[in-house]
Amino acid sequence: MAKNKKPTFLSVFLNGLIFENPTFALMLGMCPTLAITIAGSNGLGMGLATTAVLVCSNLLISILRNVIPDKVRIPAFIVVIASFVTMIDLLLKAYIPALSASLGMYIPLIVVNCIIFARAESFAFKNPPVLSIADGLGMGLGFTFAITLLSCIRELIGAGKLFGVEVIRLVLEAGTNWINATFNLELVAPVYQPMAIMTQVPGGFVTLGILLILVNAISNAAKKKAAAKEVQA
Amino acid sequence: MRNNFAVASSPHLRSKATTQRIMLEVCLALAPAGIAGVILFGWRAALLIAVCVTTCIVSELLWQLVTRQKVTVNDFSAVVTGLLLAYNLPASAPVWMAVIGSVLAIILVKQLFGGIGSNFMNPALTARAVLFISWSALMSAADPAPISAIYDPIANFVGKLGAGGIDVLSGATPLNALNAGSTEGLSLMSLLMGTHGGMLGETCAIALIIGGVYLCIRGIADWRIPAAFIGTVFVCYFFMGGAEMALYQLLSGGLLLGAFFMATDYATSPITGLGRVIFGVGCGLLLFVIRAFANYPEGCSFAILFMNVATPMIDRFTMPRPFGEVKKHG
Amino acid sequence: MFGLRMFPGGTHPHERVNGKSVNGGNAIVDLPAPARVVIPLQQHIGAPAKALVKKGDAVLMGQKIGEAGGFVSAPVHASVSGKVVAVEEIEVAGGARTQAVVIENDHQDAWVELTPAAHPETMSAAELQQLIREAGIVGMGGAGFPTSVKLTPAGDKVIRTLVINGAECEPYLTADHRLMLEKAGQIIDGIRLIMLALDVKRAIIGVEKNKPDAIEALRACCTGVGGDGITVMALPVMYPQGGEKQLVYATTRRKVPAGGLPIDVGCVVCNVGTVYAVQQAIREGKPLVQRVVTMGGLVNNPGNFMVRIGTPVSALIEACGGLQNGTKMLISGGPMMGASLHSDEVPVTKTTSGVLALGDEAIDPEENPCINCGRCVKTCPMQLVPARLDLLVRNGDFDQAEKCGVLNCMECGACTFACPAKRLLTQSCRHGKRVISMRRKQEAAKAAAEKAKD
Amino acid sequence: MNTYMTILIGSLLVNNFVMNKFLGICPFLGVSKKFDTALGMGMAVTFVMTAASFVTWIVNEFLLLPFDLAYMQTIAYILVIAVLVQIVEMALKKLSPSLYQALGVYLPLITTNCAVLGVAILNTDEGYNLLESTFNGFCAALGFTLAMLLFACIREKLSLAKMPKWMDGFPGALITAGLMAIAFQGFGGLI
Repeated sequence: MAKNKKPTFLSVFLNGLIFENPTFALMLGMCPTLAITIAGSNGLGMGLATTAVLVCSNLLISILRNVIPDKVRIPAFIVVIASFVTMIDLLLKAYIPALSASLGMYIPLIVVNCIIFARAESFAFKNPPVLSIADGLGMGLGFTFAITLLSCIRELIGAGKLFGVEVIRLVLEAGTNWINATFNLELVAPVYQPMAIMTQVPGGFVTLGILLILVNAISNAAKKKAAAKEVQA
Repeated sequence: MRNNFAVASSPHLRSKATTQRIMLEVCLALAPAGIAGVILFGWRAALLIAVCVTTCIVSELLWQLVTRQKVTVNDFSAVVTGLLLAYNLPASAPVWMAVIGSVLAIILVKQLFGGIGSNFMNPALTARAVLFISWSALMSAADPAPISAIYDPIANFVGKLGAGGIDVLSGATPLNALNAGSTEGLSLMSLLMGTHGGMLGETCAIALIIGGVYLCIRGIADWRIPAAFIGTVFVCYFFMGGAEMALYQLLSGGLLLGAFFMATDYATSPITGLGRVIFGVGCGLLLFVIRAFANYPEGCSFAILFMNVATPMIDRFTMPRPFGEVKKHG
Repeated sequence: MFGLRMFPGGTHPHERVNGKSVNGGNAIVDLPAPARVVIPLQQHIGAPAKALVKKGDAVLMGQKIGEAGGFVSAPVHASVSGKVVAVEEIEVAGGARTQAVVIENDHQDAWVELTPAAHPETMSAAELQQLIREAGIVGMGGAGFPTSVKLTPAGDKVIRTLVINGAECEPYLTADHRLMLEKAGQIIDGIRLIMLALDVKRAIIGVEKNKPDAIEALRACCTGVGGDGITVMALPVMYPQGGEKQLVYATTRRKVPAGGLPIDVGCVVCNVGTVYAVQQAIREGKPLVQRVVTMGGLVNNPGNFMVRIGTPVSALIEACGGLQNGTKMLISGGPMMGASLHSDEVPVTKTTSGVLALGDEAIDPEENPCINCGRCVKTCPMQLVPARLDLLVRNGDFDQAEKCGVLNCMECGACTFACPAKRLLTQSCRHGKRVISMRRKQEAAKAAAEKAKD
Repeated sequence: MNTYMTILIGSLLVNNFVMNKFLGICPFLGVSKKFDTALGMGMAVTFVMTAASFVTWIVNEFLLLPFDLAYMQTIAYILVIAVLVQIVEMALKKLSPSLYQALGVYLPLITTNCAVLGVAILNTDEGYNLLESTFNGFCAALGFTLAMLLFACIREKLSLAKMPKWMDGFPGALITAGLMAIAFQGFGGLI
């Protein structure tokens, strides 16, 4: 789609967000994707923190791309990324201590999140700053979207909540009340028994696996459709 | 002159054994334990068994229809899975849990990996573990179902053969007491007859032994696995607490059910004799470690599951040398 | 049973043969020579024989009509007297095509001049080997390896024991059983002659213990005629007891090395049928022109027949009163390792130990997924893991299959027989072996071509 | 002695890096298709993690803490690890070419293996001493290798099975890992 055209801010951004989504298409950054996605807020927080680091590191590396010698680029990337991660870490500790506590050691581990490294190596080091920001934003938000989605699924089934709100209980109660009111019954609302394994390790692996199957199915269907269209044209 | 004879590659003779027959015989061997469960725990046990078996069959059928595969429900493997899962539930388990467990066992553990023979973990056990981790309170056997009036006389009769009569049924699995180091309130007779708390198919040791020995004698289950498994557990507990303790441990919890029926699951145990011995010993050691030191009072399912995971590795390292092949090193 | 000597693995295919089809009691009957015989020039392993006759030639019974085409080869003789009507290509058991001499029978049964050895005891080993070679004798158990080659020890290999295969482990087949019973004296005599040709002092006859009468008959002859050094050993009934390596292990407790031959552990294995042919060749001067064939399965009167080489299978079926309804398959050999016949015009050869008519039970049932039960591992006499080899071959991973020992497979069929999922395990292994040996040949050819370039 | 037993069981089974802490997932999923590559990766990781635990403890104790630079922990550790991997790579090349042949390809990947940085941070958080840190690094790496080898064997077996096509690659690997993790749950509370 964007292959033949010159890359623009928007095309690069969308590429990261959708077509080359770091989680679903590139399979990068699996550790945080699986480890912290037990609550929607965790996913969102981790995603935004990673986005921030990604945008900053992409920008800086893109600016410095003609200064950094090719041979020492890897250590240079590491220093740049680690500095930003440290900043974010300290900022979170100071201003959102609850999130910082629940993400724990996975914040410093953003350093070794391969998304950031991979984008620095394969995009920011070769492209101008504006495009690099677009790439960072797109990739970061794509990652945020993916892990927030995963978090929400796991939180909903595993704890019956969404972003800490007991959604299922509320829905069940409201539904029962409505039925009771409409049909003049006195039913007791069923109690949702959260499936705790979803918030544990096996749940993480399996949910992501099933999500990937679905995403692949959708993208394959889309590709087939596109191919069919091309044939028609 | 006749020119139309069928042509095929040798051999031209086949044994009578079929997958279907094997699975049917496993069902048959499982029957005594199920009947005992129904007698001991009442109609809820029968209900759970029916629900599990039906759900397993239906989910396998639907899955194979939806994914347009050959329908193989007639091989009875789904029935075996359903029975085993039901036997691993407390009689008090809610029906929806049985349904979820059965669907997970068939779809997630078995069919996603290619169906019968391709799964690397025992479907029933994995499903049980998922239920156990998710809803541990509902999965503990502390609260057995009320015994319905229909079965009361029989249950009473069986109960009186045991030590404490029917009241024992309301107790938790004997492992809780055993692991705390006491055999108080337990008798070997009650353990054998199954008149104590536990999962609905695991309490009656006699029924399990009858079924298990039948499987071993018929050559359907390899005797090496239960022998190595039970033997290892016995030895471990013998050195820990003496012969009596060891005997009580053998007859309590899911050990017999696991050793005879679940550890011997073909797809998830090694294919060679040596591998099967290693597998059995590994199960026994892990069961001992988990029962004695870990959170869960019942280590059987996790011990077998872990050895399931290790099975491909065991298979890899126990490949027999072809007849006449000389050892290359040493 | 554990007291008896056993090889690892094995199975019991007899369980599928109902009593009616077992014709152990039927004595050997001479089958009248047919109006025309078709004698393939390749009835053995090795180079095909070269035709010595052409269309129109008159031949006598026992006349050499094809001479050995190389060291590993065997001559072919006319099994009737009469006129050569054609030398043409025909199809033999297993579907291979080969040249064959077609002879119109004049029903005279006029023998060529026979030259029996007067005093074989005084002859040298080499002279005896030459007699056996000229008689066109090959392994009659089914493999068809030229016997004279087997009896000529290569290099520094020392032969200590002659092992005689009287196991007859294939279900249905009783040809060897009857032969041992009716020609026990000749067989023991033959064994002594082969012992002379090999210059060995010890011979062991391995017989499955479900043939007590044959064991008895052989033992009686051993002591009577002075068969020093000959032992008759009762072996457990277990398929494939008649496999070369299994038999050597069961009788001598020696393991033939993987990829090796019995001679590597100082043994030579001969079938009882071969021994009988050797005895006939040396004592009577008769070349190999007939053999005992079991006709069994879905025929009205199953039995054992002394059949001229080259007789079409249809003549044999006719002698048994025809096929029963429901016959789906014709097998040359036993049901476990025999080749299926497309047509009943295929001739009986030196290696045809039996012809079986089988019904629906012989048609391959539908395959199911492997359930990992391990029955194939338990039965494999070569201690392989057929289920794994099957998967590897089907996935095209021949290198891994070779590493797992697929080349050791002797295609005995025990795994396929035992498999409850009805998988074609032996067939997979056979395919794997074929592909691997083809690749090796290609590689060798390539290497040779490159060498030639340099 | 008890501490070490706890560390051994804890890091090997109970808190297995892959099966319980989600550390080192990328190599776990990426290089586990064949047993041999999994073994190579496992050995390389074991080597680096043990060494990294040792060195980062020294860096923390004698550099970061005395100069009040604890907030520089992340940067310091990751640099130490990167340098360490480089040194190990060069040393292996010189000292044992055969080992380098076996492990060389995996070494560059290890810098961004979060298990290495993870174990360093964990050691600091737990307040282990030098020996405990090193031992913990070694055990955690062994746990990683164990999980990896088990997984590789399962994948080799599954590659011969008739899995649905859409289970190929990552989805299948993830679900397989998920089921494996269930088995590892049984060790909960062992220490």
